[in-house]
Amino acid sequence: MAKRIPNCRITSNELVADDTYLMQFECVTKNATPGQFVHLRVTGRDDLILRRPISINSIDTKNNIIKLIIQAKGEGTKALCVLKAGDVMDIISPTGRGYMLSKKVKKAAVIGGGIGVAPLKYLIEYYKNVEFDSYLGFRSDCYAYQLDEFKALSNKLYVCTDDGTYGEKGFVTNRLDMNLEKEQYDVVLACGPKPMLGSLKKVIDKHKVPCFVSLEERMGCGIGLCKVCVCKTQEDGEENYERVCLDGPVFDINKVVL
Amino acid sequence: MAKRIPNCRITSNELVADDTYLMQFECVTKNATPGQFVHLRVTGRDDLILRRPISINSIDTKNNIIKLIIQAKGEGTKALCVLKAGDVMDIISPTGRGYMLSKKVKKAAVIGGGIGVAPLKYLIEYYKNVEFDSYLGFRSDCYAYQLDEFKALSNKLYVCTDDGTYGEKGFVTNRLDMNLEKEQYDVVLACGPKPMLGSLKKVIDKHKVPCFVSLEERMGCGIGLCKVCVCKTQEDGEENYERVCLDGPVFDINKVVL
Amino acid sequence: MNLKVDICGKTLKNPVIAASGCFGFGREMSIQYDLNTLGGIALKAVTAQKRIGNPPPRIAETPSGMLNAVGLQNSGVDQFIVKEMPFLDKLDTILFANVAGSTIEEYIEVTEKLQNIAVDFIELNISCPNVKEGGNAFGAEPDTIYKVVKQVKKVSKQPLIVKLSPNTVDIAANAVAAQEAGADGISLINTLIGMSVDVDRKRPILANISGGLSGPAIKPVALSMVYKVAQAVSIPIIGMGGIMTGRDAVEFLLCGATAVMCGTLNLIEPDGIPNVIAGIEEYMTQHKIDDINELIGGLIV
Amino acid sequence: MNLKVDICGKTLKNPVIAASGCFGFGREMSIQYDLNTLGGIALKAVTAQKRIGNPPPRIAETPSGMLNAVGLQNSGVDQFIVKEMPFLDKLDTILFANVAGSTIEEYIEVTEKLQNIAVDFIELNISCPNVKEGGNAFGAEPDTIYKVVKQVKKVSKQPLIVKLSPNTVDIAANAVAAQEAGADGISLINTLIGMSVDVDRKRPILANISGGLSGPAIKPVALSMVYKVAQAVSIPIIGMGGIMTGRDAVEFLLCGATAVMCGTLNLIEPDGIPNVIAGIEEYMTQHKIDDINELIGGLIV
Ligand SMILES: Cc1cc2nc3c(=O)[nH]c(=O)nc-3n(C[C@H](O)[C@H](O)[C@H](O)COP(=O)(O)OP(=O)(O)OC[C@H]3O[C@@H](n4cnc5c(N)ncnc54)[C@H](O)[C@@H]3O)c2cc1C
Ligand SMILES: Cc1cc2nc3c(=O)[nH]c(=O)nc-3n(C[C@H](O)[C@H](O)[C@H](O)COP(=O)(O)OP(=O)(O)OC[C@H]3O[C@@H](n4cnc5c(N)ncnc54)[C@H](O)[C@@H]3O)c2cc1C
Ligand SMILES: Cc1cc2nc3c(=O)[nH]c(=O)nc-3n(C[C@H](O)[C@H](O)[C@H](O)COP(=O)(O)O)c2cc1C
Ligand SMILES: Cc1cc2nc3c(=O)[nH]c(=O)nc-3n(C[C@H](O)[C@H](O)[C@H](O)COP(=O)(O)O)c2cc1C
Ligand code: FES
Ligand code: FES
Repeated sequence: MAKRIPNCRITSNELVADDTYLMQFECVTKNATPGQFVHLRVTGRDDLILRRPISINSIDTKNNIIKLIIQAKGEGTKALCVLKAGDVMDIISPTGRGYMLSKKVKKAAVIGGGIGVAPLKYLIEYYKNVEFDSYLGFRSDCYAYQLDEFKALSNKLYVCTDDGTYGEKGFVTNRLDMNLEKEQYDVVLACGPKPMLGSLKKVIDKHKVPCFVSLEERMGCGIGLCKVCVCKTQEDGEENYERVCLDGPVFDINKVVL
Repeated sequence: MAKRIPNCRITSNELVADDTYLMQFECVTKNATPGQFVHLRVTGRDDLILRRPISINSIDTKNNIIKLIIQAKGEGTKALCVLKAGDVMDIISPTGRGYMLSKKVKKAAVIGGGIGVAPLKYLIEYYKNVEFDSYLGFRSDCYAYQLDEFKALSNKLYVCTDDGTYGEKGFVTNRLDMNLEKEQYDVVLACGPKPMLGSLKKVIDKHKVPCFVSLEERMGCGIGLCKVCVCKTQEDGEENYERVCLDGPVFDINKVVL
Repeated sequence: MNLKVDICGKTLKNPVIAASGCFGFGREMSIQYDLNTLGGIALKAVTAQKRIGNPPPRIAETPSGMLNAVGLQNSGVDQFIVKEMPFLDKLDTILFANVAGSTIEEYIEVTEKLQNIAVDFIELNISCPNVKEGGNAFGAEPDTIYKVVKQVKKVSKQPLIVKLSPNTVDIAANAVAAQEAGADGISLINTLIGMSVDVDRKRPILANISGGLSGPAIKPVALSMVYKVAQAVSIPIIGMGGIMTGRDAVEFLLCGATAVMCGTLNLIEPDGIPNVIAGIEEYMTQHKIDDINELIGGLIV
Repeated sequence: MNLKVDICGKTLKNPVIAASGCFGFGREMSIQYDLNTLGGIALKAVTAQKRIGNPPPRIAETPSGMLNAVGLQNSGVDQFIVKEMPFLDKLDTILFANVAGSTIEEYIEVTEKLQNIAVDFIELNISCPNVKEGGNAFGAEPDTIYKVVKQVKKVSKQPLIVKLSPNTVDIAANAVAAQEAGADGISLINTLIGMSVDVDRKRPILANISGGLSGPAIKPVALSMVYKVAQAVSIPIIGMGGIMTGRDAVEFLLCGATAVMCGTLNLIEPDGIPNVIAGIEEYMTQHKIDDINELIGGLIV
């Protein structure tokens, strides 16, 4: 259950790519599923009243350490990224409905873009019995992170950069599209920016693979109260707005309107 | 001239009495007169938009260190009091019209109450050729600070506490009243809460000594722009509101309506 | 120590109520703490028909505040009764059904449907800034307020609390109009109309362009309006706008509110309202106040 | 890079103007930086006679904002001309004389006296919330706005900027009324009415009980009103409310303001306005914008 912990102690926070930090903090979070997120508030910044949703990148259950990958973008994430070991922050953890794989899944693809790569690491760590191929896209070499970990955890690893400074040049959805001509995946699990998910949708439509995507939306409560975080869904011809924070962030790609 | 220095480095901040801190920070402030104040903002606390006026307690001109005595009262002063060596704050320094003594003054009394004692220390340090008797009032022993320094700098030192836990029991204005029966001062210089200044006024009226008081009022700019910080003055029968920040904080006791 | 307050003959355990739209229908929060510790719950607005609401983004952060443009997303009053009331029926706290609409007829229809339901109060939301018709259009001027309140009052067995908009000239006149039309209480303030721009994308942050401003930023406006309304009407007032702590709540009580609502607080701190209640108790202990009713309207001016 | 903007045929070096009441008559700030770097200065309000203003405390801090209740303290228009104009005459920046009053006659009297003075604009302050008569009473509704603007316009050779209050129902209607009465421009927003309570003393913090809310807290309200007015009128708009940075200023320009004013900023940072101007330049460089006029009304909706 999502629980507020007002004084979470940060144990380390280090730069792992341009504007990108790996933050670790102490927190007893049991049973968090991959794709779930923590909802963070910077202690003392009373002008920034809203929390920031950040996906779980990894959990060290033995030492009760949660790892996050945070990109310094606006005021809140910038304030989070300058926090140091010993500082505290105010969190709600864990929240959201993550990637839930049935026992039948033996082989899967994870596909992520940019900061959307972060939750996929916890995903492939978590489902130890599934064989994962990882497809990771970054704008450029300097924004890539945790490639060694992904290499170690994946069956195959494909990395694309928009500018070709690392791995293949181009979009990672194209690589998946090509591979799906021969590869068989029981499911494709994705996280990334809207345009990437849009391209992915076309690929999935073409190859008819089950696919679940994690969405991003601006949030309030993060626990389902306020209905500000919605995405458009379509089922049986009926359009609706569902809550990304509680009904998602992970949705069946065929249900959401991208 | 009052100048903004957005990144003043704090060199130390220590508890000197209950809820009362001696803060030292690096700042090149030349020609500050006693009674002038610095106008402080807590860096990063964007919800607290106003600065806090704090009197100069002492200046170490050789090392460019300003000393302040800050009482942790509300949100802003509490945030200032937890700052540590190495932290920065945003200041305007120095501002206001301080105590200005003519060359003729040979012997003077300073009288302060509570946190109003703080500026008097810079005053008696500054006017080295004047002989000062110091009258200091505190609520209780545990709120008293810098008594050793005052002892060293004063001709005579009188300390009163409301509850008698240190020095004489009672109000320091009474002690002054009694002493004025025999002592001759060229001028009395005061700083303290409104009720104390009200009692002082009666004492001064009775003994007819020149007297200057430093007033407190809620402030905006601190440099004379906004006219929010006013006190009522009376001259030639005409009432007016004058700015505590620029026309004061030090006023002739006969000019202000207390 | 007595924290109980009375509104229209109904007793609230304490004066802290969850504000409408920030607490859903209680279910999600019920796993965080025991809802029976609340003074009351104002439920999410219901309309006659299902509404899907505005497209996202529906929220933007502003200095010490936030904008929302949910746009009254709800499943309609019938579904509310079927789906939400069974859960709510089991609660032992005071319930405010928040009624919204685009026309006077819609307000009446929804209120009528709520007549045989165990909600303690009808809260007439004539102040939602996030829908094109209705909402603020009804709530801004005395004459329209009078009209809609008069009509709805006729069909409502439950006491009628009228929720007023701050986007107006003279809040006291609006409150008086509601009182004259038969309102049993006033709740205020709903959100101020605001906007926020992403300068890099040169676009408004909200898909709806503008939204409702709430949170600490609006507390001074809310307090001033509560104070003015308290001078003008004799019916009870429920104050809200930016309450984050027990001391914030006490500010509203001193200005004349009999109870308070907390909205945005719930979006930030799931344990916010229990902390506000504890904060009020702490204040009362410090100031040696035994009965919270001593605080109501106790401002010394 | 061009930062120049044009208002009623007068060219401002850049679109950043010091807002009235937060810059005195310029003198105190002139020791901080060269006032000729400003787009303009809106002077402190002047009235027909000397006013001593409200008793202190006149200021209170609120979350990301502040309340003030100065109450138009000034020495009267005659003293203004004698004591302040000699200094102001030497400046090479655009001057806005802010005219306040309790009656239409007073607005006319003050404006008439300013006719032979080298101020570029008259800014008609019909929106001060801190005086009992006049001020907000004139500025809240279209009909009273129309009346006072019409009368003052008759006596004013200088272009007339009407400063509107946000404490209203329909800001666009108010702006249209001002335009129809002959206003040459609109400035907005003045402060929202607010209040703040010291719970320990059980008293309002301001001696005046309520005051005007300004600063970052009100920026969303200001932006929304500027945007609405820009859709409704054809005369230039000067936007303000909570501007602290160049990017804040750009938000207002995108919403349709030709220039902006900064008030509260000066109370916090004596070097605030120069930093805002620099911030606008930085934004333009980043976004490869050569002429600031491209930004005005450039919001993509
Ligand atoms: C379920 C989920 C998981 C996420 N996981 C990660 C992650 O692992 N690592 C990471 O770096 N980022 C992640 N994000 C994005 C991250 O939440 C935003 O980048 C961040 O909130 C931006 O805050 P800011 O203070 O930098 O920006 P500001 O512009 O100052 O934020 C203002 C407000 O807008 C919201 N906001 C702005 N941009 C976004 C956005 N892209 N998505 C959601 N809200 C936004 C903020 O939360 C805040 O409420 C995730 C988002 C969601 C919804
Ligand atoms: C000229 C002058 C010199 C001062 N010198 C000292 C000093 O040397 N040491 C010291 O501890 N205090 C001093 N004070 C008082 C000090 O400024 C206030 O205690 C402080 O501003 C309170 O801020 P806060 O954040 O604790 O309270 P809050 O209640 O959070 O403050 C809110 C607002 O009210 C103002 N405010 C509240 N109380 C006061 C007050 N008593 N006087 C002025 N403004 C107030 C704050 O500045 C702020 O703008 C001085 C005041 C003045 C005017
Ligand atoms: C996300 C959100 C949704 C809201 N929905 C409603 C609503 O459905 N009905 C209503 O009367 N008020 C609604 N409000 C207004 C709040 O009930 C409250 O009046 C306002 O937010 C001010 O209080 P606060 O500052 O404590 O949030 C909503 C506010 C928010 C933030
Ligand atoms: C201390 C103070 C005094 C003010 N005095 C005046 C005034 O005399 N005339 C006027 O038109 N506006 C006055 N205002 C309003 C400002 O000019 C401005 O409209 C408002 O503060 C919003 O802008 P801001 O958030 O940048 O301060 C005053 C504002 C403050 C804070
Ligand atoms: S953020 Fe509140 S419902 Fe999702
Ligand atoms: S604080 Fe602005 S004039 Fe004194």
